[in-house]
Amino acid sequence: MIEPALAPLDVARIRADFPILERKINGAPLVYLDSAATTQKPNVVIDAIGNYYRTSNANVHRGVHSLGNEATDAFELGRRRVAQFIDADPAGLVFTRNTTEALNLVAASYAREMLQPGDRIVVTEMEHHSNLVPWQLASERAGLELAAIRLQDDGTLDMDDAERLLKPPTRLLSVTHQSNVLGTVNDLATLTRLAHAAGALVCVDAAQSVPHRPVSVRQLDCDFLAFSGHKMCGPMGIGVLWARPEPLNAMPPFQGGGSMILRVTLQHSSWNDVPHKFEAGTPDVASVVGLAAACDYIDNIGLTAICEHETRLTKRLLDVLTTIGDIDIHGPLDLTQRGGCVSFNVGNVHAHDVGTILDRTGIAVRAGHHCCQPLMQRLGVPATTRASTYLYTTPNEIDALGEGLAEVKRVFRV
Amino acid sequence: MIEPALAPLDVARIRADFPILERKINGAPLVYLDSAATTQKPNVVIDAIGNYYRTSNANVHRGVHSLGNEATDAFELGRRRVAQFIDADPAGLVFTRNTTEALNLVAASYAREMLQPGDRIVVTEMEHHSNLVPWQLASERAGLELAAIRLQDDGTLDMDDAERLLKPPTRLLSVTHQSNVLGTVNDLATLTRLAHAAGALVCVDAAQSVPHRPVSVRQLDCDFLAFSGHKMCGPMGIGVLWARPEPLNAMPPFQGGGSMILRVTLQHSSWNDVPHKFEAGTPDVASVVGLAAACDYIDNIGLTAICEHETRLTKRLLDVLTTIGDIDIHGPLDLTQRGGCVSFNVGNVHAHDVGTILDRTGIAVRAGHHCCQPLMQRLGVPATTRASTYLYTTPNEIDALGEGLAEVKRVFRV
Amino acid sequence: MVGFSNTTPVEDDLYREIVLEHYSHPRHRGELETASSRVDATNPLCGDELSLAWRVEGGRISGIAFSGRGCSISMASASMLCEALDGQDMATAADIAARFRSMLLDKGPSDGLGDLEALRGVAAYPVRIKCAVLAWNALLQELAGTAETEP
Amino acid sequence: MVGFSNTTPVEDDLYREIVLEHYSHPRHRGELETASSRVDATNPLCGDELSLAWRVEGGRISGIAFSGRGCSISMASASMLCEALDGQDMATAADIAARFRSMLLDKGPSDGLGDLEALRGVAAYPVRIKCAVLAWNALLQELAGTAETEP
Ligand SMILES: Cc1ncc(COP(=O)(O)O)c(C=O)c1O
Ligand SMILES: Cc1ncc(COP(=O)(O)O)c(C=O)c1O
Repeated sequence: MIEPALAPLDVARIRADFPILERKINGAPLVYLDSAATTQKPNVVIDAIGNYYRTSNANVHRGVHSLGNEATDAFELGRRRVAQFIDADPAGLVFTRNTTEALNLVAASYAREMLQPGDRIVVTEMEHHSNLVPWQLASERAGLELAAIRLQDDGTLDMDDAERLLKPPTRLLSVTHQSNVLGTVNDLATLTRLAHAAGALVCVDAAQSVPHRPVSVRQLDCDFLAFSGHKMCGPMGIGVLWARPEPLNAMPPFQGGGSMILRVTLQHSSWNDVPHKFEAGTPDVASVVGLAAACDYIDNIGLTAICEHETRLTKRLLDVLTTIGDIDIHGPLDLTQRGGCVSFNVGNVHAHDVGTILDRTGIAVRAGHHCCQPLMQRLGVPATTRASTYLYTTPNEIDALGEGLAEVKRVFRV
Repeated sequence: MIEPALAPLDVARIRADFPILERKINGAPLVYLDSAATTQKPNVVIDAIGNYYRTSNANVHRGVHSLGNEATDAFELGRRRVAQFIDADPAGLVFTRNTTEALNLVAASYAREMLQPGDRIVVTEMEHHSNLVPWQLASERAGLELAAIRLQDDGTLDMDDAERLLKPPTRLLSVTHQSNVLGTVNDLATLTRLAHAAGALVCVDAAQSVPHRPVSVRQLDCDFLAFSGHKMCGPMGIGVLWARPEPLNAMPPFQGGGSMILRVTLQHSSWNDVPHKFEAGTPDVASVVGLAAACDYIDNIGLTAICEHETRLTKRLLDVLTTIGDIDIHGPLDLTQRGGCVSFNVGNVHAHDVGTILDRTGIAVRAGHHCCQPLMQRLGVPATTRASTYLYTTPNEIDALGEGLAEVKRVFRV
Repeated sequence: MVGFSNTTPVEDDLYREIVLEHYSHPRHRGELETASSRVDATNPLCGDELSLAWRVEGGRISGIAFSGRGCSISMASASMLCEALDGQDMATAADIAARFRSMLLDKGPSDGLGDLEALRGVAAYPVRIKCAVLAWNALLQELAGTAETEP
Repeated sequence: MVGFSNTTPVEDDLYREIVLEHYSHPRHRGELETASSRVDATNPLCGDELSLAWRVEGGRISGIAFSGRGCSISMASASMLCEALDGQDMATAADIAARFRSMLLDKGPSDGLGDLEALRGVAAYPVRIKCAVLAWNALLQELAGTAETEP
């Protein structure tokens, strides 16, 4: 049975929801191909933040007055809405600043506090610094071993190496769902099976997957999952750690302060229930409200449709890059193995020069190490140029990128 | 020479800047006397956030494209603006989520990592849980001693006890500038002199002072200072840790991830310069922009004028409470020793009942332990009612509170 | 004269006479030395603290008491709980508890709840509902726990 | 024909001929075994890495070289730096560095800067200024350090 293809996105209508897309950059219309770094925000999200401050702003969980109650309701409804977005129980959903903080929370309260010297943590060669440095800090301080699953030349993980490493004394695998450089979507089903069979927990860096494809923590069967609001049409300053109840209940607090306590004396304290135990101090209620609005916005359009749209764009992007010539594409070319974020190098032109020339005609791409220095070393390049798409990206913008790259070749005589 | 009194604030004009103040609560106009928990936001702050998302949103510190550059400029200009607000060098200004995270940063990266077993940390009996629990966590984990300066019955610190405790092996004093329950403004000059003479550093919880009176870290001569944007007309989700360069440079990172690194390999990393070393992951640029707008807004009105306004309101509030009778006021009555936040109990009516009755006529006060359980124990009450003022508070609102409290007495036959 | 003259104040919808009466003169307050069940409940955000203890003999509650401190609603509710459940068989006790919760959380009917009906007004004060159900939740939790461990 | 015919492209304001020429054929690239000063510079956010080494004899730079990798602007700037400073006395070297920085950061005059003037266009690209001044900042930092430790 063939799945009926979804109707293509009405991108023109979607674009009208994003006021920044009307901007001109250096006299040209903005072509925003940097959504993997942060996405733009639709009016409904911007307005949700403003409306919260204009009508219901108060501190939460602490008061008997009506505004405090409205703010608390908005906050906890937001928690439920975001949990629903990843098919999770809200009791396991902890709000953090971003993916980075979510991963640091697991590294500090689980790896550093609950693992034993000699235990091993496994990551991969394609990890973002945010899914590497926290484990380095925890490993150094708690005497843990840190190992990385090797990458194959096609930009996918070496599953033999995974099998070798996902054995005792491995206690935790922390792996990205989708690479922010290569676009590779990792085979989490196999990795999770191997890790769990070895008695290790699985932490998923979902910063690049939750915004772009349907993600269910129940189906993934992972133990921890981290992502950022700002990469999914939501506000900056809000991220999520979801965790299964067993590790979450057992873990000691991450930060101490208001809201996370049950009873406090000058010398000792006891802790509130999860998820509150991990949310110290005044939370960013406005951003939670904004993130819930982003979930509504995305779900109204449909993640499956968004994912199909991005696949079509990625196909066009790969075609354009191949047609131009003298371009090294990093990461898999098979569209079933990747998402809509493509890194490449133009001849031996430095990525910054590529980025600057593109910016002169309004095209925003990322150029640099993308917070993946070990991956750059593995690829043997100092930096790459990365173009990344989202629901508001049009085929014309991909073509504009092609023209810009032709100009790069002209200027640098590649 | 008598200081010329400043012109009183034009509160009617100020109130027009705060859209939420037009709200009705249970049919009555909102009387917001809970600014110590979080303040309301003027249009300029709400609009600054919206405008950022509508025109310049991008990730920072990572790109060569124009939007990325605009966002980075906005972020770093925001840092300079906020540093100026507390008379500080921006290189020592670290953005955090809130006061709580700022204090946890010092507890984790300074106390836990740099102090030795047996070293002593000193706090006070009036601290907010956010300035107590982080030190408990660090002390337990690093074998430190934790002691608290006693409170006198008038709600001020026992300076003899301070002198006794601020001796070796004390290495750090962490103290609130202004109590969020008692309103007490502590004598930081003396405390800092004693601590520094003993070779201890001084960390100031300025959550309740920076929003309400001019604060200069140079004049305070402290080593660390923490505060929250949401308590000073700014957005939620953004706070500040300022620190002197010596401890800040010496401290290991707090969280690992993007932006805080210099060079990363799979096994080891080195760190970026301060303040970036302490800012892992995508920061909340929009909230920094909003906080900078809040600094402008407050400075345009003038902190000295705001402080005088609050002093006048506090005088009226203390008079009203005294006139009503059967009310226990906690904290100093001398206006030179306190700020505009007053806690009290009405007969033996529970604070929640007080809060509920006031809320029925639109009056929002806080009722509970105010995240100060040890102080509640010291005061011998389970909870207090707290009324707190800000630049938009009017004398009429104080009078409305008085009427509400008379109704409390009537219902409960006090 | 009910609801007619405006010189007689209409009764407060939340702080009904009978609620305030239970608050100032709580029934069954104290310790129950011979308790067969005992349970603590706290509301960490408010600071309410409550202990409930009861004795079951021949399938009936033959003694019940509470102690603790908190707001008028949580204390009056605990006092009324003790009065309503003392002497009841366990099935009836559980049924009353379920109907009381339903009255507050789902605005369900209050028939046959007696004095407890006086707490109906709390339903209009969302933040106070957790005060009113504090003792009841503790009771139901303990009953559920007992039910599970007994065959 | 300058600026006249639109068949001859106007020179790129950033990637001037001479800049690209220094980038593809850098001068003084390599190691300087007999260096008296050596300094490293990195731009962590871009990944640019650069080493600069020079030898001072009789108050003059008698040899200078750079190595490293980075974008065209940082590499061309380092190449031009070496060419401009080789053989200069220390005061002149510092003066050229200061004027180069001023040209980019304060849009100051470029008289007498020779080839370096070709980098003036960078001033219009704020994010790239740090690429252009990378080698120069390293040099000035080292000179300042030396000045402080020498009487
Ligand atoms: C795969 C991946 N992990 C982690 C992060 C870190 O996200 P944030 O900066 O929002 O913490 C990013 C984005 O920067 C990412 O792409
Ligand atoms: C004195 C004091 N310290 C710390 C805090 C904690 O602030 P935040 O919740 O913004 O981290 C507060 C406010 O809640 C406070 O009043």
